[in-house]
Amino acid sequence: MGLLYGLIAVGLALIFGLMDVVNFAHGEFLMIAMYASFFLFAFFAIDPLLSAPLVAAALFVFGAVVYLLVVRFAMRAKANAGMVQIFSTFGLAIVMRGLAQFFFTPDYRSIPQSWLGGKTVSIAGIFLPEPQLIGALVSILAFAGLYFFINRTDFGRALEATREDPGAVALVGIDKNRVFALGWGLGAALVGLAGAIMAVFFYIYPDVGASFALIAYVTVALGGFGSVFGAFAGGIIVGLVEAVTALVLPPSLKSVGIYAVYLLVVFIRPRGLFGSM
Amino acid sequence: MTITRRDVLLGATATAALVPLAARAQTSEVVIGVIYPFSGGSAQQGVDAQKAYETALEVINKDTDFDLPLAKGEGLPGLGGAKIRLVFADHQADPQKGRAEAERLITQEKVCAIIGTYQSAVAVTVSQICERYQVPFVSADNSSPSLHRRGLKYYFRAAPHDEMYSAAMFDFFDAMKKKGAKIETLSLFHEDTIFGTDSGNAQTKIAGERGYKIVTDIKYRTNSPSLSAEVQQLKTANADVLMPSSYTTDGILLVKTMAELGYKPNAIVAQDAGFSEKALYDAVGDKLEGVISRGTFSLDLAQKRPMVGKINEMFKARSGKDFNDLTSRQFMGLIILADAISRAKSTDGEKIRDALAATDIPGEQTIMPWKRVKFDEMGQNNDADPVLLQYVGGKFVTIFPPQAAIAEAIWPMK
Amino acid sequence: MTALLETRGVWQRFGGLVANSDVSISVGRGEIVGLIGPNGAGKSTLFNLIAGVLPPTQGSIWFDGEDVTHMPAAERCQRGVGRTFQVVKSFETMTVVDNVIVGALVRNTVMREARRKAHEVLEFTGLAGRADVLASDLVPAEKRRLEVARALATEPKLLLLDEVLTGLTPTEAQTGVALVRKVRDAGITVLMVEHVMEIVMPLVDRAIVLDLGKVLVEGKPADVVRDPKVISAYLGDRHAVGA
Amino acid sequence: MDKNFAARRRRDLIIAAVLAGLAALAPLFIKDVYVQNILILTLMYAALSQSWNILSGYCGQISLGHALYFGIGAYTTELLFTKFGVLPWFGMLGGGVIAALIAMGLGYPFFRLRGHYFVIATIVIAEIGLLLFQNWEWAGAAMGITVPIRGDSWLKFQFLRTKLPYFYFALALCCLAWFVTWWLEDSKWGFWWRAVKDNPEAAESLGVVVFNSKMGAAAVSAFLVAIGGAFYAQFLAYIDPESVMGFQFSLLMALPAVLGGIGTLWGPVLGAAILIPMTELTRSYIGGSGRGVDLIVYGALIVAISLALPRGLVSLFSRAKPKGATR
Repeated sequence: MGLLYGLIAVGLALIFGLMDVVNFAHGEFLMIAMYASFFLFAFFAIDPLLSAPLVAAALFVFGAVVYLLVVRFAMRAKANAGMVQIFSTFGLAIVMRGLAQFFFTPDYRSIPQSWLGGKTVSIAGIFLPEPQLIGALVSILAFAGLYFFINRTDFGRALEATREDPGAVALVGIDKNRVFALGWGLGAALVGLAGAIMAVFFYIYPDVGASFALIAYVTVALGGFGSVFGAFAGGIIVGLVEAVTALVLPPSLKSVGIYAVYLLVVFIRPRGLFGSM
Repeated sequence: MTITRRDVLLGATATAALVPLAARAQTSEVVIGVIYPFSGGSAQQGVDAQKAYETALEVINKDTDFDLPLAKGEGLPGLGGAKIRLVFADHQADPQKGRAEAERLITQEKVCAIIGTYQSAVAVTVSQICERYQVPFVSADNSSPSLHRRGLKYYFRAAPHDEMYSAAMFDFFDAMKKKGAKIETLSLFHEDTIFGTDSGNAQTKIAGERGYKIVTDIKYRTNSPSLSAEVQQLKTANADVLMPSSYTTDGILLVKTMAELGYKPNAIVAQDAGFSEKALYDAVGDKLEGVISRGTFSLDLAQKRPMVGKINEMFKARSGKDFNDLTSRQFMGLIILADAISRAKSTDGEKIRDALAATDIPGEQTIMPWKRVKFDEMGQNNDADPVLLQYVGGKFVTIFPPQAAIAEAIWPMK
Repeated sequence: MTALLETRGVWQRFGGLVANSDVSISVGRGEIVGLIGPNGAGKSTLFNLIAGVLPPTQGSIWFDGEDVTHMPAAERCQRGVGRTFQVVKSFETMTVVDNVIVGALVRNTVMREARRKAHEVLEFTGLAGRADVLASDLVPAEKRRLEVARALATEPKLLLLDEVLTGLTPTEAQTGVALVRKVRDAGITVLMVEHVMEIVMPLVDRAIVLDLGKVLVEGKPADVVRDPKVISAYLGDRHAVGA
Repeated sequence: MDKNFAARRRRDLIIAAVLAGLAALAPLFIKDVYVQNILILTLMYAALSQSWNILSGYCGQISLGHALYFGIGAYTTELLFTKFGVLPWFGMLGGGVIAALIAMGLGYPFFRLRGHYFVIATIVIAEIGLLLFQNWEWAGAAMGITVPIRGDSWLKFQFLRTKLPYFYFALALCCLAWFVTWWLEDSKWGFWWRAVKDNPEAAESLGVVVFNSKMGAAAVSAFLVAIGGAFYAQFLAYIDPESVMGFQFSLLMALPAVLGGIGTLWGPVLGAAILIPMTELTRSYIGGSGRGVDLIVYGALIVAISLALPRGLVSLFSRAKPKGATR
């Protein structure tokens, strides 16, 4: 579970690291991804595991469009830039929920059967559900891919450079908006991947994003905003803390454990575990 | 997907809500307020409820041949055939909004009674407002036992509450034990809002009285992103019966997580809510073979009372779904309320209240397996017998109490 | 009479890096002292230690006869230390006069008094005409001046100026120099950090040259410029000779 | 000297007095309780947002966890009333004081955090508060607290049907929050806060004890919000953790200020006057369709205003003219 939190969070971390924007519609991106994989399953019987790349691609486009339509303008705000970002993405989240309810109806959906659903592997007496195992695997692959991507490819370097000095990059002939749009696309695609995996064992309805959004923010902040590795580590920590707290405290308080760990970490390290800025 | 048909219906009601003046101009019309969550996390329940009330409306306003109060003939005979009009309002699961909408319905839309609300917390504030304005409130589908114990004069609930439901579950356990089943330990699993807390408290109390041992009592955060840790605890405890009180979302996640972690309890006896939702069974039906849920409604009744099947067909035409425990209560709630208004021969709140208090409808004239509908001084109908239903072969069969049962319980579930 | 400001054997280490080692300087009342040195000499660090941004690793700082080594910046300001920032830090969403009022509030709790004081200081610094402009709308030279005005409004005994003259056009620099003199004439001691010697030398009464975290030379500007150690330090700076 | 400034302050005060006077007369013409209900909520959110604005707008410490103080105000009042029979008026003050103390206690660790780390910490702490109350049996846990109503009483601040006392209380609270802001704006604290928001380091060098400034803002802000919470609890006569401490309250306190103009004197009032009626009306008249259209309209409006008018709606009124302390 921790790795999945990490995967959900990493898109957020990427977008933040790239341009200091916290996307408050992140949970809704996840919701859209889950619907996408649900409909691919329901109409074309494509197993979520197979459709994951499709969903990721769709979300890539979606993320880029959102950037071009909304976030681009939010970043241009001359006053109260932080506020504008928070509330424009927040408003966007509400619109997305409304649209989902409008088009998809508020019915609860779920993918009843998939190759993975409900299978369990038992390793040394510990039961590991297969979807989550695969989810973890995909997460690790995605992290490795992303790491490679940012550090080893031209585009990754362009992202990095744009983040450091947009002005200079413009001189070299890189279009800042294009890079940022691609960054948003990439961030959204990662959420898409997470959504496709989540769809296997989670229910889907317009408000589903809300369950994950806060956890995702905490995960990113715990690891340190802007750090991809931090999001990965944050995810694992959140997963572990959740499991441990549920044993010690009444389960209804298990999120308290996560929140407390977050507070503890930032009190000691105000920039999160791996925050560089 | 059945968007088109719904669109038309929803569009129609939306317009109706927008033009109250034009509608009010019509003669002899009785307006009733319906307060549900139409947006937000539980919007689905609101939308389903709307269909149930529209079905009831059709039965009342049109001439139908059912053995229900008001079915025959058009409209309300007591008010010269006046038609009922429903005004829907959205409370978004927020007690404040519920209260504001109730007040708006009473003062602006001039409703003579209000029915609702799904969420118990909203029922608290809505019923308070109704009390203040002396307008009857029919609590169609709230099951929190504390609701009718607040000394309200204008509060009425025809359906059972969670203590009655829980008592029925334990009656069932007692009966099964006599037949030799081993039922000693219980695991409670309930969510942390008012519904789950109430249900958990009721179950804990009765279990103590009747000598059952609760080995785990897990209260979990509603809409949690993960229930793995909780299910692990349930699995470790491995009680004879798992008793969940969960809404649909958590129910789906619970069942899926149980499957993933390889936990198969001997029996699941659920406190309705999520476990009476079609969506839950659509999602994980195959894993729920043999699950038992409490309820007040059963389609099996159609075998004895054919009208149940016919009305269910009417509802299905609108919603694409069978009646479930919630929608049937909603349907019945409006029928009972309309009957009282007709007998009151008035839209005056106090007269309707008195008529409601005097209600005495025999069980045969409902679509429920109840003995009758008769309210006590707190507005609770104590003759609404709950039933236990078991999910077998893709549908629910009634297994308890014996007089309503059509099949023997399959125990353990697998 | 004791010096207004004194540092006694001050060390500052950042991890393995020694930014200041055993720095002891003093600034007398009514002086204009220039703190100069090549890049990386530890000027800014020393400046921040004096202003109270952080406490030194070792050694003590005395102001007006009092040990202020561990006193936070705000309190030092109340004792009479005013400062500017190398990178200007105006309150961008506030008007020029409001910026200055913030400083004036240290000694005037009554708003009316603080406001009067602020206008006085604006007059003094030649910003009176820009009082109602947003700080973000000022040109860079004006922002520098606003920094000085803000610090002056706190009625300091010692004014710390961090490269206020760097990066200005010659005309602007001249105005700046005149302002510093005016400040001193008003009885305020000035300690100014500058990187470029040429600008400060004519202005200061005394110069202290830092190099590699240590005090290299201290004396009259005319002597300091001619000192071979200073010349080699600056040359060394230019030719990147390793130490 | 600086006549413009003094005139502007006086003008603001006069406008406020006129508006308050008009508002006080409103119930003479508006008899519809539903509309009155909207007015009460509008006034309440204006007051809350004004209070939130002190910490987040003026002092720049963006809090999305003010629901905590709202809930504490509500719970303190009702727990004292239902368990110990303490009159709500005292409970209200008690709640305010407790909230202020908690805000200051939290300030110690919190104010070291910057930017998003701070924002998330505030969300998280309110969430923790919600979970604790949700599980606190003595305080009613999820069942909440129902306030017994036994007829109209000023002493117990409860009224069966009439909304007027609630209306006037909300109006008074709104005026109080406005006046406190107005007064603080041209005070040492007001200047300190704005300095801290713009540049804490520079503020520190000018003798502003940044930490204390933030604490002061947090305490005032929390106190006023808690009074609002206590009012809401009395008004609703029923509270449960979700409905007085949920995240939506933190948001609803911030939104009017953001839409109207954050860190401005008039922003919260203006924002609330537009936002609250709009949300109520969209829900009442199109929310019943169950299709989420109200959400789409509501969300789109937030996006549009925050993008088009980053300084908020007040910027429409004051056309880029140079402004003094009152902005």
